[in-house]
Amino acid sequence: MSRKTRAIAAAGVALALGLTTAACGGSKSDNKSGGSNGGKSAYNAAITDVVNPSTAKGGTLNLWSAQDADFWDPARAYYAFVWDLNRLYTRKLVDYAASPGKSGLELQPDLAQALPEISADKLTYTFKLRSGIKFDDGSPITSKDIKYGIERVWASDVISGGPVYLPTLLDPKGEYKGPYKDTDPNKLGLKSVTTPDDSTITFKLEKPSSDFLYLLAMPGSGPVPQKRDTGAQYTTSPAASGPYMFKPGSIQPGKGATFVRNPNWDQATDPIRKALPDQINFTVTTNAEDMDSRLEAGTIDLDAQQTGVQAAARTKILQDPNLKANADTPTTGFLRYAGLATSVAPLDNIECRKAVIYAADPTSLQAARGGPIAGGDIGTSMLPPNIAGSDTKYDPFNRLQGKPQLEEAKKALAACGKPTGFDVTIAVRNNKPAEVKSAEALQAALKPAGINAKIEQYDGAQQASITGSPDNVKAKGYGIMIAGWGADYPTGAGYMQPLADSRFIPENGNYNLSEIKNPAIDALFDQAQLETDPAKAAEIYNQINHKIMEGAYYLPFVVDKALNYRNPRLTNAYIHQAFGMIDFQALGVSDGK
Amino acid sequence: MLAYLIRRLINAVITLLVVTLVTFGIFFMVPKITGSDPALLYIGKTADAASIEGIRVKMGLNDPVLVQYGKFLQGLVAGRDYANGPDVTHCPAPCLGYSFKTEQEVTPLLLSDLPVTLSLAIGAAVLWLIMGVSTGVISALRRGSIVDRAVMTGALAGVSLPVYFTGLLSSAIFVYWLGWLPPSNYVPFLESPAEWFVQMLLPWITLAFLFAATYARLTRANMLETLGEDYIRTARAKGLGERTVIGKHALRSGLTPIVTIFGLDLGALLGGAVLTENVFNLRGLGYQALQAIRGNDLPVILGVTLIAAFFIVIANLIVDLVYGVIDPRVRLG
Amino acid sequence: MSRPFLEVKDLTVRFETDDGIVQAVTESNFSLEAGKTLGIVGESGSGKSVTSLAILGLHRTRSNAKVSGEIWLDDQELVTATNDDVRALRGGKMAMIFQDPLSAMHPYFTVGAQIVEAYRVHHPGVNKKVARERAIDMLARVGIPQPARRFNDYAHQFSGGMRQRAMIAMALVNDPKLLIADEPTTALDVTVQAQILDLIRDLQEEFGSAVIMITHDLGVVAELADDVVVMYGGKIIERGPAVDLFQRPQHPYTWGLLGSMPRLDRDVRDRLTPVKGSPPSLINLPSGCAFHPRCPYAGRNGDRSFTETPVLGGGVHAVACHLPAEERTRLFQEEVAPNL
Amino acid sequence: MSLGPEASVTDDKSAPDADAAEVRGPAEKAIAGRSLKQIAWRRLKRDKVAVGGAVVVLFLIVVAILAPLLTKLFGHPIDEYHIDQIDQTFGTPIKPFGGISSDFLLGVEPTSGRDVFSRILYGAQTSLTVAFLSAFVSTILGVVFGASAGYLGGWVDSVISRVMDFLLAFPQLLFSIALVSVLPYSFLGMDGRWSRIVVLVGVIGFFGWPYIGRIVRGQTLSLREREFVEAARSMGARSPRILFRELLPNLAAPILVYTTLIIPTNILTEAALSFLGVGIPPPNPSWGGMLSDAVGTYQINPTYMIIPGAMIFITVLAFNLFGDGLRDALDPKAR
Repeated sequence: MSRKTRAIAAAGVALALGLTTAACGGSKSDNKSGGSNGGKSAYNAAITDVVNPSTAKGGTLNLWSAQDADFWDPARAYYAFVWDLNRLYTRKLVDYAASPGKSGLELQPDLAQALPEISADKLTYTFKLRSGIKFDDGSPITSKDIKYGIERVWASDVISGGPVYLPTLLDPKGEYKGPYKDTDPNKLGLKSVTTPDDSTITFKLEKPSSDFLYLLAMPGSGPVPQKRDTGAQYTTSPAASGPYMFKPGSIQPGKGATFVRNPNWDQATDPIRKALPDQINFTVTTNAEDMDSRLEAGTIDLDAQQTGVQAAARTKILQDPNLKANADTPTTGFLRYAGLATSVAPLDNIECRKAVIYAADPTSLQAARGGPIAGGDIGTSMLPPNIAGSDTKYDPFNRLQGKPQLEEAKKALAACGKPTGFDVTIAVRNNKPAEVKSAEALQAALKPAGINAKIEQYDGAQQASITGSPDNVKAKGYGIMIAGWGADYPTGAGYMQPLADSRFIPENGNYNLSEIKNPAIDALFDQAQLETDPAKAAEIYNQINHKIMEGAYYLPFVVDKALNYRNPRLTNAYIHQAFGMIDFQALGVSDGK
Repeated sequence: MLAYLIRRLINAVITLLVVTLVTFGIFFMVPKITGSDPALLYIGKTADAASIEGIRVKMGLNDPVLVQYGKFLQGLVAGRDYANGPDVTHCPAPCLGYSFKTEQEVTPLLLSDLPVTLSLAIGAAVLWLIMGVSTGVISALRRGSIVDRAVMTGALAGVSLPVYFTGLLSSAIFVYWLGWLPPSNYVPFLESPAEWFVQMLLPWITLAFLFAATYARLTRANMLETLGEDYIRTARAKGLGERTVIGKHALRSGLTPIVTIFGLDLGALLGGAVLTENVFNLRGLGYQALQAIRGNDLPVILGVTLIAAFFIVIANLIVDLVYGVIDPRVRLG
Repeated sequence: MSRPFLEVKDLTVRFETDDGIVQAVTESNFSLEAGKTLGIVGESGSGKSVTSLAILGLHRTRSNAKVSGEIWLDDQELVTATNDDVRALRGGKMAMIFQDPLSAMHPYFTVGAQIVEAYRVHHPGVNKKVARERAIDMLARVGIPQPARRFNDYAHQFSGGMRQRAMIAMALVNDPKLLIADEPTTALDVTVQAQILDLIRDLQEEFGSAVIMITHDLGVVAELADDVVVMYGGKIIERGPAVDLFQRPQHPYTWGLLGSMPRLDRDVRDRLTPVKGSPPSLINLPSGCAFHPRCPYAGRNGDRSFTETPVLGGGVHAVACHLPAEERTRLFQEEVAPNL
Repeated sequence: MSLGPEASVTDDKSAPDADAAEVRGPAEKAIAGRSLKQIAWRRLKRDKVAVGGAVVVLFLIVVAILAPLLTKLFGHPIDEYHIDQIDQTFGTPIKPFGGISSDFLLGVEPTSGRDVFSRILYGAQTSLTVAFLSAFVSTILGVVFGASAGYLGGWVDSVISRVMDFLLAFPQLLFSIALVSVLPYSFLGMDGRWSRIVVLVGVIGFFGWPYIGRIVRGQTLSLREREFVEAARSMGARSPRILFRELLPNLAAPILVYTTLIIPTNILTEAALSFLGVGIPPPNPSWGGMLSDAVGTYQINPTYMIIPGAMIFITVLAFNLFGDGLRDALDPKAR
C-alpha cells in the first residue's frame, strides 16, 4: 500500500509537470498556427493547425446535428460532441488547452487560479479559485458550488447517464449517497471534499491517481448552484459558468437550443475560451442529407456531431477540390473492434482467437465501417493514436497488408486443436448499422477458415446487460462481440483500463468484453500510475497494448475517422484531440453575420 | 341521440383502456420474459448494481405490473408526482410519464411532434381525396374507355408501390437529379408557410399517391355500384339531366362510403405515418414511435400508441356521427 | 291514317357483355291508344322491363346497349331522337313507376324533395314554394295522410304501400300522357296491392293517361288492361285484347301463366315459376321456338319447334306458335282449362 | 386500414360484374348449367391481365424455390464478399449502374460487393414464404373465428366482432414493429432467418385475420339463413358438422379471393418491417432490408435502390392483378 501511495505521488508530480508544459504548449501552438500554411484552409489543415485565426467577435454560429444532445446537464452528458459543446457554458477547475495537436490534451487551470497544490503524500489536492468568477445570474461561483456539482455525480439514480469515475477515488466504500439523500443541511456531506472558504477546495483521495485531474476536467465536475438544482430536470435549464448561457426556454428536446452571451462571464478570468460569436444556434435535424447540402451551400457552419457526412456528400466533397479544401478527416479517438470472449469455448484458447484475427479480412471490415476515408485506417492494435503510448506501426497480426491470412488462420486452428474450424456466435447491437455490417463482413471472412459464425443481433439499448454482463455472455455463448470505444479522458489508463483490467469487470456494464484476467496487465496499469515521467508512462501503456495484442483478446477493425466539412467562413477552426473534433468554443465567423 | 353518443363515448374509452393495457402488458411483460431491464437504459457506460436498483425504485419497476398500470392511468387522468432528486415534480394530466431516455415529459414531447404529423396527414389527405375521388369518378363514368383503363392500371400500380420505395425514388429524382426540391426538413407553418409548403410537397405527393390509388379504385367501384342503383334510373326517368343525375344523385351516395374510409384512414395516419415520416426524416409521431421502439423507451411507445389509438377511436366516432348526418337511414333508423 | 298514341315497331334491344351478346328484346311490335291500358306479361328476363326502359330511352346511358327499331310516341320517333329531346319527354309526357320503391327512391333525399325535383325539371320557371305545394298536393291525391309532414320524410320512413303511393305521386306530378308501371305491386302484400291498383285506375281516369302495366301477374292484367302482350325470351309470343286473351289464350306459355295466377290459397313462392323449367338464356336462346324446352307440346308438330322460329301472326289476337290453331283450341279446352 | 397505407388494398370493393341486375340476371342464367368452378376458370382464362399476373407469380415462386440452384448457376453465394468490386473510398461499386456485369447480373451491394442477383433471389424466398404463410395463418384464424361468429351468433359473435373491430382500429404497423422488435432473434434452435420468419408470419398473420374474419362472418351469416343449412339442421346434423360440411364449400370462393388479395399486402408489410430494421436479420437478404441499406447511397448509386424496389413492385402488382382477376371471376359479391 505504501509503495502504491508513493508511486501515485510521483504520478501527481508528473501530471503537474505535464500541465505546465501544456500551458506553454498551448501558446506555442497559437504562435505556430499562422505558420505552416499561413492558417489557410486546406484538406485536413484543421488537424494540425488553426485555420483562419482571428479575434473578430460577433455573428451567429450555426451548428447543426442529426442527433440531439443526450443531456445538457453536465453531469449526465456522455456524447463527445456534447462534452465539446459543454465548454461553452461550463467551466471546470481545470480544462483542456485550446489548441490543435497533442498540446490540446494538456490541462490548464480554468476556474482555478493555478494548478493544484498537491500534498506530499499526493492524496490531497488543493485548488484556489480565481476571483470575479460568476454564474449567469450574477452570483459568484464559490468552492461550495463546485463541491455540490461534483456531489451530484454520486446521485446516479437521478443524475443518470453520465460517467461515474470520481466515487471510486473519493468514496470507494460508497458511504456517500449523493446530495439528494444528504442529511447535511447544506447538502455538502461528501467528506473527502472540503471547502475551508469560498475560494478554496480540497480533495482528499483514498488512493493516488495520476488521472485525477482529467476526471476534474469532465463536464460533471463543473459547478452547480444548489438552489438552482432541479435534479432530473436540471438538464432543461442548467446554470452557466462559461461565456455562453442557454437563452431561456430555448432548450427544445429533439429540436435544438440557443446559446447567447453570458453577461456575467469575464474574459479576464478565462484563459481558455475565446467567445467570438454573439450567438450560437444548435439545431437538430432529422435529415443528415439535408444538413450536408446546407453545409455545402454555406448556410450552416458545422455538423456538431462531427461523425462525418453522408455517402452522397462524401463523394461530392472528395471529388471537388474546392469543397475538399474545407474538409478534414481526423481520427475521432474511437476504435472499432471485436472482443473475443475468453469465457466462451473454444475462444478460451489463444490459438483459436488468433485464428479469428488472422481469418478476418481487414479490408472488408474497413469497408463495412465506410472505407479508408469515411471509416478509418485499418486497426492494428488497441491504443488509438491520440493517446500517448500509441504506435501506429505496431501491427502484430500483419493487418495493414489488407488481406485475410488463411494460412496463418489454419495454422492457428491446428494449434488450437480445431483444424476443421468451429462454430461461434457474433453478438452485435441491432441499432448500429455499421456494426451489423462489420459482423456480416467478419462472418463472411471466417467462413473459408471453417469458422462458422452465427450473427445474433441484440437490443443495443440493453447493451449493459447483454454483452456487458459476463454471465450472460457465457450463457449465450457470445464468442465474438462487436463494439467501439473512445476514451473518456486521454490517457492509456483512461482508454484501456475498462477494456483490459481484470479489476474492471462489473456484473453489468462490463467493457472488458474479452474478460482479460492477466495479472501482468493489471500490474502494468498499477505501474503506470506510479510512473513519474509521461514518456515512460506512455511506454508502459505501449507495453499493455502489446500484451493485449499478444493475448489476441481483441480484433481491431479500424481507427475511426470522420470526413467533416466546415463552412469556409469559420475562424479559429482546429481539431481538438481530446474530443476528436473541432473545438467549438474557439470558433468565430469571419463575416460577422 | 344523446344516449347513443354516450354509449359510443364509453365504447371509445374502453377501447383506449384496452389499448393501453395491451401495450403496457406487452412492453412490461416481454422484457421480463426476455430478461432485459428498462432500468439499464438509464445508465451510462458505468453501471453499478446500486444505482440500477435506485433507478428501479425510482421508476417503480419493482412494483407489480398492475400497480404500475394503475399509476399510469392515474397519471393520465389526474396527473402524477415524480421524485426528482431535490424535490418532487408534478406531471400534469394527461401525464404519460417521462421518457426513459431523455427524461423529457412525454406529453409535451409528443404534442410538439404533432404539428408535423398533422401537416403531413392533412396535406396528403386533401391531395389524395382530390386525386383519388376525381379520377375514380371519371373512371366510373367512362367505364371501359381508355381513360378508365389508364386510371385503373395506374391505380393498381399505385397500390403496389410501397412508400419507402416511392419516397426514395421521388427524392432521388426531384431532389438529387433534377434539384427541383430541397432535401426534406420540416419547417413549421407559422415560421414560413412557403418553406413549409415546399418542404412538405414531396412527402405529401408520395403519401397521397398511394392513397389516391386506393381511393380511385374505391370510388370507381362505389360509383359503378351506385350508377347501377334503381334510384339513379328513377332520377333519369324523371327527366333529370346527366349532370344532375351524376353530380347530385350518384355522387351523393357513391361518395358516402368514402367518408367512412377517409375518416378511418386519416385517423390512422394522425397516429403517425411511420413509413413516410421515416423515409422523409420528418420528426412526427411515427418517427418518434420508431425511435422509441428501437430504444425500448416504454413511456414514449405507450404515449404514441395511445395517441394513435386515440385518433383512430375519435375518427371512428366522428365518422359514425357524420354518417348519421349524411345518411338519414342511420340517423333516424 | 294517324298513328296510335304509342307505337312500337320492330323494337330490338341487345347488350354486349363479357359473356356474350344478350338478346334482351327481339323485334317487338305493339301499340297503345291514349287513355287505354296495355299489360305486358312475362317472367323475369322475358324482356318486358327492357322494353319499357327502351321506350323511356333509358338504355341510352348504357354504352353496351344497342336499341333498334322505331318507337313513336304522339307522332314523335324516339329511337333516333336526340338525348335532350327524349330527356324532355321523360318524366313529362311519359313517366314510370318502378317496382320496389324503396330502392327506386333516393335514400338520401326526402320524398318531397324528389317530387319537387321531378316537377321543377319540367317546369323550370316555377319557384320552390309553388313546387312544394304541388308536391304536397300530389301526395294528398295519391292518398298519403298528412302530406305536408310526410313531405320531409325519407323513403325508408314510409310503409311499403305509402312508398309506392309516393312513387306514383312522383310519376304523375307532371301529368304524363303515358304512364309505365313496372311491377308496381310486386313488393306489396295483397290488400295493399289492390289499393294501389285501384289508385292507378282512378288516377288514369282522372288524368286520361295511357298506361303500360308490366307484370308477371296475369291477375293484375286481368283487372286493369285493355290489351295484353305476353313476352317470352325477349319476344312477343301472344298479343291481343285482354278479354279475348283470357278467354281463349292461344300460347302454351300463356296457359302456364294462367295456371299460376296468384290465389290466396296458394303459396306465394309459386308465382316465381309460372311454368316448369327455367327461363331461357338470352345469350344462347334455344334454337327454333325459344319455349320448346319447356313446352309440353313441343315435338308434336314434327321437329319444327326445334329448328324454326315461330312468327307472330297477324290480326287482333296474334300468337307465335307452331301448333295449328285448331290443335291449340282443342288442347286448351280439353287439357288446360279444366285445371285452371 | 391502419396498417398504414399498405393495407387498404383488401378493403377495396369489387366492381359489379355486369352493370345492372337487369343484365346480370340473364347473363348468369346463361351459364347456369356449369359449376361455379368451371365458370370462374373460364372467366379467369379470358382475363389476359390476370393470367399475366398469374404467370409472373408462378415464375417468382419457381425462382424462389430454385434460388439455391439459380445462384449456383448464375450468381455467387449470398454472403460472399467481393471487395474488389467496390471503390474503397466511396464504398460504391466500381462499375457503373451498381456494378452490373456479366459476372454480377444485377450488380453488387455497396460496401461489401455481395452479389445482388443472388440476394434478390433469396429475398424472394423470404418474402414469398412470409407472405404465403402469414396469409395462411390469417385465413385459418379468420375462417375459424369468422365462421364461429357468424354461425353461432349470440355472445360468441359479439365478442369476436368486438375483437375484430378492435384489431382493425389499432395502430397495427406500430404494434407489429414493436412486437417484432421485442421478440427474440432466435429460439427453438432455429437460426436467425427461420426464427424471424416464424415471428413475422405470426405477427403479420395475426393482424391480418380480421380482414378475412369479417368477410367470412358476413358470408356465414347470410348462408346460415339459407335453406340448405336449415334442411341439414332439421335432419338432425350437429352444429360443427353443418359448419364444415355445408358452409365451408360455399365460403371457398370468397376465402380464396381474399387470401389471394392479402398476400400482396403481406409482402408489403414484410418489406416495411425489414425496411424499418426489424425484419429478417443480416446476413440473410430481404428486399426491404436492401432498400433500407440503399438509403445511405441511393443518390450516388440508385441501381441498388431501384432493383429491390422494382422487385417488390412487380411482385405485389402481379399478385394484385391475379387477385383482382380471381375476384372478378368468382365474383363473391354476386354470390
